[in-house]
Amino acid sequence: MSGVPMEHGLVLAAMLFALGLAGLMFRRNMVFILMSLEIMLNSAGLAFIVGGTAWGQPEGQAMFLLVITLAAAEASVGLALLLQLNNRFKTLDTDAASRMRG
Amino acid sequence: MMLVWLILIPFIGGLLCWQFERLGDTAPRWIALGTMGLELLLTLWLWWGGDFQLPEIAGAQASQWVLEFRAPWIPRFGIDIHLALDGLSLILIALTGFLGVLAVVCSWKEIIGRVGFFHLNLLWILGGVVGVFLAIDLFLFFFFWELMLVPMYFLIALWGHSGTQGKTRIGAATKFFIYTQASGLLMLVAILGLAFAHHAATGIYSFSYDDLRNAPISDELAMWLMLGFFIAFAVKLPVVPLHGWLPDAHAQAPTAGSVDLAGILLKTAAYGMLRFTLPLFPEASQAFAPVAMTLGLVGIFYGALMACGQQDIKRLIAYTSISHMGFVLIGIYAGTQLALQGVVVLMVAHAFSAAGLFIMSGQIYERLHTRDMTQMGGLWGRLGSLPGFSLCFVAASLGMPGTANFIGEFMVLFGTFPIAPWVVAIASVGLVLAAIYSLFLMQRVYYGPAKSDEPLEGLDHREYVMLLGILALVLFFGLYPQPLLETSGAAMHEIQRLFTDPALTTTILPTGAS
Amino acid sequence: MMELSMSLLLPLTFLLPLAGTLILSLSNGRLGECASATVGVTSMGLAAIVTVLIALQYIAEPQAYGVTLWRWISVEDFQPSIGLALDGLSLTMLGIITGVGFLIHLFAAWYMQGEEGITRFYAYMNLFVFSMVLLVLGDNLLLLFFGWEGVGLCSYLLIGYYYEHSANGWAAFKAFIVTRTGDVFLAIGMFLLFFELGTLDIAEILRRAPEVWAEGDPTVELAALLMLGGAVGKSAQLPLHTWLADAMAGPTPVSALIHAATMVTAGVYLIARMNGIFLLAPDILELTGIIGALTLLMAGFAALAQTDIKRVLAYSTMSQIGYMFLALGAGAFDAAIFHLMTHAFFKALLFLSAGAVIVSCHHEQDMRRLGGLWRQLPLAYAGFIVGGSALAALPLVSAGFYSKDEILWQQLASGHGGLLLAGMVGAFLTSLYTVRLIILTFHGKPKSDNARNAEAGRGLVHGVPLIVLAVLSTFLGAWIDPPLENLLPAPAEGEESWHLVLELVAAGVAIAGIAVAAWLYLRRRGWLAKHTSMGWGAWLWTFWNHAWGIDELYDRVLVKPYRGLVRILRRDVIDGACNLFAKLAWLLHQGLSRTQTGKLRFYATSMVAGATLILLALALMP
Amino acid sequence: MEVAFYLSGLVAVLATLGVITNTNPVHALLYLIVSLIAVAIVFFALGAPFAGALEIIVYAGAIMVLFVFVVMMLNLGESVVAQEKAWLTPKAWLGPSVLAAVLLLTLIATLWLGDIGKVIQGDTLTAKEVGTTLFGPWLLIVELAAMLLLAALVTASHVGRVSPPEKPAMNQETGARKEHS
Repeated sequence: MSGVPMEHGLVLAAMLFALGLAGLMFRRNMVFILMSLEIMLNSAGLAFIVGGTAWGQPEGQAMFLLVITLAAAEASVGLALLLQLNNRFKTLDTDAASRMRG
Repeated sequence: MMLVWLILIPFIGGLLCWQFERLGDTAPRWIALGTMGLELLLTLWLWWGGDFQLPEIAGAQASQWVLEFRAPWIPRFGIDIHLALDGLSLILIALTGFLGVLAVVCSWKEIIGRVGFFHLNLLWILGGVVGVFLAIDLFLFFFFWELMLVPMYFLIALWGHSGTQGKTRIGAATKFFIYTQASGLLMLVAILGLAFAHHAATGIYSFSYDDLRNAPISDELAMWLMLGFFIAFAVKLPVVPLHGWLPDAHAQAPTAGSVDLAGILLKTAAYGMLRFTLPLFPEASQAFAPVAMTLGLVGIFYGALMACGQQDIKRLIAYTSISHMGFVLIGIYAGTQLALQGVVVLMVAHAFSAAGLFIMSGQIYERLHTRDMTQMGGLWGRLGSLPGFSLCFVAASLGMPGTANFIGEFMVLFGTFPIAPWVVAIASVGLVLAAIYSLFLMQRVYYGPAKSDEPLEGLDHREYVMLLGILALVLFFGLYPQPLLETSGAAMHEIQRLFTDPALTTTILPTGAS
Repeated sequence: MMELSMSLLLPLTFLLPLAGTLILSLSNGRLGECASATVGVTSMGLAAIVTVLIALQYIAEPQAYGVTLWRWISVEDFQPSIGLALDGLSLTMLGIITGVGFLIHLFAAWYMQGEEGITRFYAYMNLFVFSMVLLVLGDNLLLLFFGWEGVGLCSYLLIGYYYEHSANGWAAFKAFIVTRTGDVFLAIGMFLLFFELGTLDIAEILRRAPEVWAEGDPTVELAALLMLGGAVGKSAQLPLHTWLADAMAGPTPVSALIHAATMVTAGVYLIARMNGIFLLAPDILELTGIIGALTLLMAGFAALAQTDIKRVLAYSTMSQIGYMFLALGAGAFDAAIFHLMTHAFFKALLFLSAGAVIVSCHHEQDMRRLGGLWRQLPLAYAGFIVGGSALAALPLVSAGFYSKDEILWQQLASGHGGLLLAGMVGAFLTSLYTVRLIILTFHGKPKSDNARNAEAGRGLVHGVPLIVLAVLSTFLGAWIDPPLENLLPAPAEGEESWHLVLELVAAGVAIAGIAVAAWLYLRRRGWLAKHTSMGWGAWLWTFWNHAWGIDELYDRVLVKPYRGLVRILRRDVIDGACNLFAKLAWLLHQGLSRTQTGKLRFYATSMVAGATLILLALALMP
Repeated sequence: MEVAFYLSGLVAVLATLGVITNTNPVHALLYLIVSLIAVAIVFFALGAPFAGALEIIVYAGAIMVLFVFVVMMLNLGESVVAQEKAWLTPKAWLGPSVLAAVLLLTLIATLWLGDIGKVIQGDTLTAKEVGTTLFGPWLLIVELAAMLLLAALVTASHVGRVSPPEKPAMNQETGARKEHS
């Protein structure tokens, strides 16, 4: 078996990223938006790993570690905001908080 | 060193007036009057002392300046405080001094609120204008050019009258500022373009007039740079498409503001053309002359047509100055010695007649508290000797012989005839229109049935002396304009020699008698 | 010594009226009615005396005198100076201006009694005489133009003297604008002459012109045409004549001085003075004759159908100046100036008598309400009779006969048959309307109480001018032959026998005219009234009353479009165009602010769209 | 090694699809966890055991548990499902999905055209090497990552504090707004 060509890995990451992106765009519920965000972050991590292993460099995985820390930090702050959103606007719909209209 | 003092006096005077406001309202007025009086005396003393005959045997580059002052400012870019005085700038500085005195005297009773700050603004405008007339370094010229706008903005915005038909004075002041600022930036681009072109050719940065004058630039670039300068001066002149700011600024400005605005600020534009646009880009200006003359003609007719349709007296006078400046534009781009001398006389004459008319409208406003001509009418017998004076100024504005306007206009027309006979023929039809709008003013304000016969007080001593002074000057230069002609003769010859340099073969216009 | 005194006397002629004006205007209101009248009249009197002294000296040794006061402007070769030149022609004009002017000023003292603003009146009158003297004595065209415009301004001020009624103001406005259009033609002519000949000095121009141009050269034709335009504007000839009738809104002495004796003759003086140029342009001279003929016929018919005394006299002035243009057209410059002089006398007399009638009848000017005044106002009646006879060129006894006959003879001598015929018809019309004027005003029954209790003016100030002018209007006036020897080009010669025949024919026409008019207006007034009130007669009468409708034509063709244009542009259309940029910026702002919806998803989508676009661009970039 | 890769890749994509299209938040969450685990398997397949472990422990374990807590705390019951159905109109998801598809195509196109030609043989990169790089040249970055986590901790604790119901901030606003209008 000749191994997995790098493009396939990257294509997989791209597909995951695109799906996360689509999820982010057409969802109004804050929870789903955060989930899609996680997916996108994860696909980015995947891309790093594929790159790292393809070139045989450990930096890929080191970078993945950072992606994970970022994802963790982002998720926690996101969820905290979600709680506030729910508390103030009594709903999880992001469109409700649109007082910054032009 | 004298030139630096000429600029500093108004600035210092302005600061003094501002500080002495605490001593009550009259102190700043006397200080302002004293400052401008000193400035005028200094200039007249210079005029008396200096001889203005250009040494005819100007061999190499005999310095054409009568007085010069040079001090390094930003050596890195070759910018230095380079002030120089010649016949043309001397006349205009004397004019600035005189109109400064007039502006202070005519706003003696009119300005009551924040008198100190008003006089600060007034004197700083005059300081900026004197700076413009003296600066020979292009960067310094631009510096003063921008400096004189800001106080004018405050003058209109803070002490202006309420607007007619809803145009507020803030709107007018902002419009004035945007127009002049935008065009000023165009000029800055042109100056920098010129400096860089010079640097590219000679490797040294320099903004001085003489270096940039013989900077080798391609014709096509010269045309663009010339346009940059021309548009900046065309806005201030004002030339018709870009004239929108003048009527609004005049209608809302206080009398002193209008006197300054019409008297001097318009002349800075004409001075700029004579000093910078023509000598710096002779071939481009030559090629541009037919367009400029057509713009002048459009200005004359459009100004006249607009003036006849106005209700507000100050707007009418504003449009008349647009029409007069059309003649100036034609004279400048005719390029003959006679036309250029005519331009100088016309500038001075228009300054006096416009100042006179504005002071008159200010005095009518003080008595009738309105500028709307439909409410005036039949004022002839009710205002003492003011109608007599305004008749003389109206005669001056329609170019009645015996007044300096006639001398200026006819010298311009005589000078332009060899260059462009058709332009002169059409421009002289403008003389009829000048008669129409001037007599319109007399007809609507002074003749006709009196609206009410409650007595209005005549001219008090201050106003009488002021108007008599202006009238005397208008008539003196109308009958004996020789002092003006001799002083500006050398400067104009310099410009005329450049403009119709025999070396320039590609002249579009058949330059007949020089 | 003679030279010195002349160089002193000449400037005095215009300095005196100027001094009068300055005194009156700077006194602003402190001078009473009588004081200002005395100042005004004495300044004119002194000027008249100075003119007499100058005349005596000139007759002693008739040669051209010149004095240059100072160089007005000197730029390269443009060197006009304030210089006065006296020769026979300008002496004659000077004599008329100061002589007749003085008499009119005297009469005005009586006429303007009780009017407010007498100081202003005399200040303007003196200023007018000052400008007219400068016009006549100026040795270069620029100074002539100075006087030319000054005269126009003063006529504006004096016509608009009664400024309370805005109609008078607008009449003055119209007069100034129409004359100003004429001045513009003159100005362009001056530019052309200076450009071609390099000088503005009149003597110099006349000397250089033949060298530079051959006869009939298009440039000299153009210059002559432009100067003719200026003359036509000022002398109220056909194209630019509409202002003279309305100029009667001013006080009558003003009409006498300005619109009879002096200003309107400025055009004739200009053409006579620049005869050298006109001789080089023969068909322009021809055109002058034709304009004169057309104007005299048009004005003659118009005068027949006027009801206001002063308008009749205004149209008669227009037609008499038409005669002068006729003379100039035939190259008879002497005859034109001679007629100018006699016309000044009898027309001033007629206007002053009219003034006397108007004041006596409490400012009643309409002939339909006057009548039967010859018993109450004997002096005015005498003035009208003598003036009218001179105007109608009553043979042998009146001055008008000699001068008009000379003009008609010159037409015959120079072979202008058509113009001669026009002159004859004109003469007939003139006598017709003159007799009509006298009969309607003085004979028949007084038709209004104003006319009934008219009290005659008394006092020397009222009487002397009328008597002096009456004397000058008779054959005694014709004896004063103006000192024009070998100054102006010689007129054409015809054999003497024809001259005698022409004189008889002209006399016959005049007498016939008078007889027909007397018969019509004394006997057949009913027939006349019937005919002018129905059908084509009424239409013709109103057509002539409105001076052939030219004024309405100008109004519709020029004035209305101008006012329309002004109204369209009132709101500063071009400035509006510049304001469009401001509106554009505002619209852009409006559009962009709509993109801030506040919805998170919208922002996310726009970000993604942006990213995709960039990626696409990168991918597709070659 | 390839089979594991392709298989788990497929599972990951399907699970993500499930996440996006699902209306019930809890089901979506579970799909998400499945997707994360599938990705972890991919990591193992590619020979990055350390990353795979991390993924499972931190990502799937900690973050997803966090999500579950929050979803449970807000007890998003059936009402949310109904609401989601209402919001998921075709008009809502058609536009974004087209956009995402275009983005995907461009990415794939650029990948496909670029001839990278690298092939992953599957030889593992041990945690030791990753550790040496982490605490070797990347020491500073690791410290920063720690700082980031600390900051996130502080923010989350402050922002997440649900203020007691009796003084809800909302009517203060509405009160304030009443005066304004």
